[in-house]
Amino acid sequence: MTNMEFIIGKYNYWIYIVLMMIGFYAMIAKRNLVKKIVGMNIFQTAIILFFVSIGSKKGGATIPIIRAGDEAVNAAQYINPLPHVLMLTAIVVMVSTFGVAMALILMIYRKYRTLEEDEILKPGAET
Amino acid sequence: MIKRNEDIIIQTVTRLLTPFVQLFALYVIAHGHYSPGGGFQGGCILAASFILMAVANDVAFVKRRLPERLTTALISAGVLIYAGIGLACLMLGANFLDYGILHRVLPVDAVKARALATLGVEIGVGITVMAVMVSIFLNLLSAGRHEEGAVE
Amino acid sequence: MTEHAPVLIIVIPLMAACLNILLGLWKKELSYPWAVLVTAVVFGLSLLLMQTVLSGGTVHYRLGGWAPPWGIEYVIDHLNAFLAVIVSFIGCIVAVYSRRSIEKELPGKQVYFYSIYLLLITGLLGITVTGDVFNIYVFLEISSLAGYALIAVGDDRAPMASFNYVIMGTIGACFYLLGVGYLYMVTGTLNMGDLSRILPGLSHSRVVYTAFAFFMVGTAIKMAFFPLHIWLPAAYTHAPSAVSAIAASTMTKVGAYVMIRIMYTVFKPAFSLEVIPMSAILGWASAAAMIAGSVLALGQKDLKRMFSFMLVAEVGYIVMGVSRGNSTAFTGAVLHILNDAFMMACLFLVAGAVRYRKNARNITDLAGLHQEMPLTMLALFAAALSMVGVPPTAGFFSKWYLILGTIKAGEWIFAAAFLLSSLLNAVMFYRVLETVYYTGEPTPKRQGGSSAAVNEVPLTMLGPILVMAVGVLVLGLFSGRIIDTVIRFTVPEGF
Amino acid sequence: MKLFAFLAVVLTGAALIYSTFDMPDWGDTTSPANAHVSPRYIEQTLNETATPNAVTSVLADYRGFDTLGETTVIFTAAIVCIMLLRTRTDD
Repeated sequence: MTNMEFIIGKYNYWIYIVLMMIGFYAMIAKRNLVKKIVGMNIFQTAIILFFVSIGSKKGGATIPIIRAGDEAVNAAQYINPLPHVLMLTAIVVMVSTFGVAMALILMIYRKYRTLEEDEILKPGAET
Repeated sequence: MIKRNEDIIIQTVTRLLTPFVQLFALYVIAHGHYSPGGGFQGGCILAASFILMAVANDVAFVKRRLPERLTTALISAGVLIYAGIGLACLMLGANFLDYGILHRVLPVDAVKARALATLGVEIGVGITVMAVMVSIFLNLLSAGRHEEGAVE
Repeated sequence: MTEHAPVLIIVIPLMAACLNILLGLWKKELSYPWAVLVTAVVFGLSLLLMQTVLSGGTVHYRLGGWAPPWGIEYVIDHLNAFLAVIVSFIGCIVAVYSRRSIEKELPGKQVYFYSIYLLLITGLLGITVTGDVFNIYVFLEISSLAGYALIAVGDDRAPMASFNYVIMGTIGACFYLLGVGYLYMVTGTLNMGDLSRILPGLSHSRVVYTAFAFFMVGTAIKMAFFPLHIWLPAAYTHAPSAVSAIAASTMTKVGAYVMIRIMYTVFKPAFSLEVIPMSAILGWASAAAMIAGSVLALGQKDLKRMFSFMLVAEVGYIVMGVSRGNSTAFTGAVLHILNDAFMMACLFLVAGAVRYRKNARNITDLAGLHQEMPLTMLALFAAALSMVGVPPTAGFFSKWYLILGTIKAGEWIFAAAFLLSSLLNAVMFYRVLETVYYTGEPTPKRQGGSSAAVNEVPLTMLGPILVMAVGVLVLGLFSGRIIDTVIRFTVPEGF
Repeated sequence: MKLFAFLAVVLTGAALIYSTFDMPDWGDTTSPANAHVSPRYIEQTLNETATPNAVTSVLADYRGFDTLGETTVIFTAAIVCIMLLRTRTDD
């Protein structure tokens, strides 16, 4: 295997890792609550990219909708549906977590009138 | 502060567009067997049509067409449809969600019964997703105070 | 009906949560009896399931009728049934308890509270019965979302505590999902049985190592294992009382269950403990958890916060037992899951009762309460004895097995950590009980007769507290039988 | 805190990059993920469920219980938002 083939075979994973680490860093290092949520979304999107790239097949495979009239269906002609199904579920979970986190942020904003963690954690910040 | 939007162009275009968006949403739900689509995607598009109304007019405009009690009922109704189809299979003597057994009550064979039950399930998912998205959006938009539709 | 029990214990609370919303649109008062009824039915069904497993061995249930690697399969062996019984029992008792405290702490939101409560039970039970790694993720998220919400409706600082829990919990769940993805990539399956057949042949793949590491970190966050426990004390301190009790006693235990499943069912003990030096890593981390949890608890003034840090120590106990790699320690760990669920529920229910009656949160506010709330304080006393490990309470037996297990593994230093942690617990509870029984002036009312001063919490709260306290004592007496009939079969092969 | 976060990110990233060297290539038709369980979904979806779209048939039929869980997740999210945000509760 030449170096070029190696890179072409793996670069999708490296891209998703970089994306995921950007989100991960934002989640644990940023002090603004909305930025944390943005980081969470990037993180989850990276996971979705990873799963979907597991299911891809090179060599002319198309979306997994069986064309009418095919007698013997060859699995190599259609990409793998399972990661897509798992990710549909994961997207819904992601949306739900996002909604709940936004509701919490609204609650916090009502109470403290700020979204900076440092100001919230100051004693006596509640209004 | 979100004020009631009085822009006539936006309101008219929204009014014209909404039925087509909703029709397309129903198509996406119903045609999920043969093309990309399904309950979640269709439900999201359906919810988008209501969210478009809320953005172009105000919260009260949507609430007149989709009262809060109805939204809350639809949220649970969708899940109940899904779980109910599963329970129906169980009542007929098969395992939970084993749709094949439904051919006893539907006028089709076991394989076609699976496709029909899948459609029923997608409709349930679509109803729930639509109601959930509208409900979450309205609650976030108005910070829980639906009446005035204003953010502090 | 019996053969459908595995799925009914999930579907009944799920549908009940939806119906509860519809009922709430009509009559709000019905949601409490409805929740109690449903949790009681679920408890009955899980007992039935336990009975089936005890008499007929492992139960397999194919959802949708599809054969395992293609469809989702429920596999219920002794460990699953054991966890399901614990979760549904505590769920039922806390549901009974919640009535008055929720009326006081969350006026006007009972309908939504009980729906989310039922969904929490659904999620936790869903994790315990499934045999599919992705299905665990879905139900993990149901229970987590319900948990975030229930914690956020607590006192003033609860939303912020809950937000930190959302961030940590999502990292945990995503790491778990990433682990699932990595395993799927190299095996092509999501079924636990299928995975355990394929994985031994792949034990030198770097992908499998990484997947294992991500599973461990993800479940460690979910079960608040030291040093990833930072979200737990604030969350459980500020949550409503009933929520603290159910969350503290079941959510961490279900996390521990997932860890056991991943380590010993999906991966084999030979891989988890030998190929990767997991035994040493988890051993030292749990020793640190035990000591740090107890020391930090010693420094707290807030009652619930103190119990939360003790919970961190208790999670350390369980993981220590799980990771020793011998049957004695494992037996102790599984027994401790049961005992700790009862002890923690009892402690947090007592804290909730004190808060309900006296509006008090701190240990100093307990002064002289044995006159006013004698039975509640007796329950606290029983739970305290069990936490310290005084025979014949339940805590003694599980600690005994855990310590024997560490000695059997030749790790005296971990046995010493157990003893030190128990000693710290003893100091801590001595302080609490001294405050309760020996400080504080006699209340002035007492002159009018000793019974006038008694001001116990309402029966719906007192009953559950006493059930838990009696449970702590009775489980100790029956621990030999529990081990013989159930726990003996949960020990993984190869120990 | 920033330094700790950076270290955590670098460590996690390094572990992930380390594992990519043993991964199947992108788009490999014969990788286990594409060869073990999923071919049946593609080949049998028409015969077993009469649904040409394999994603729909896996979503709602083969792994229908996951989708029930997914619907429950989003149901939970809606109830949570109503409980946390809705100010007027006596409707």
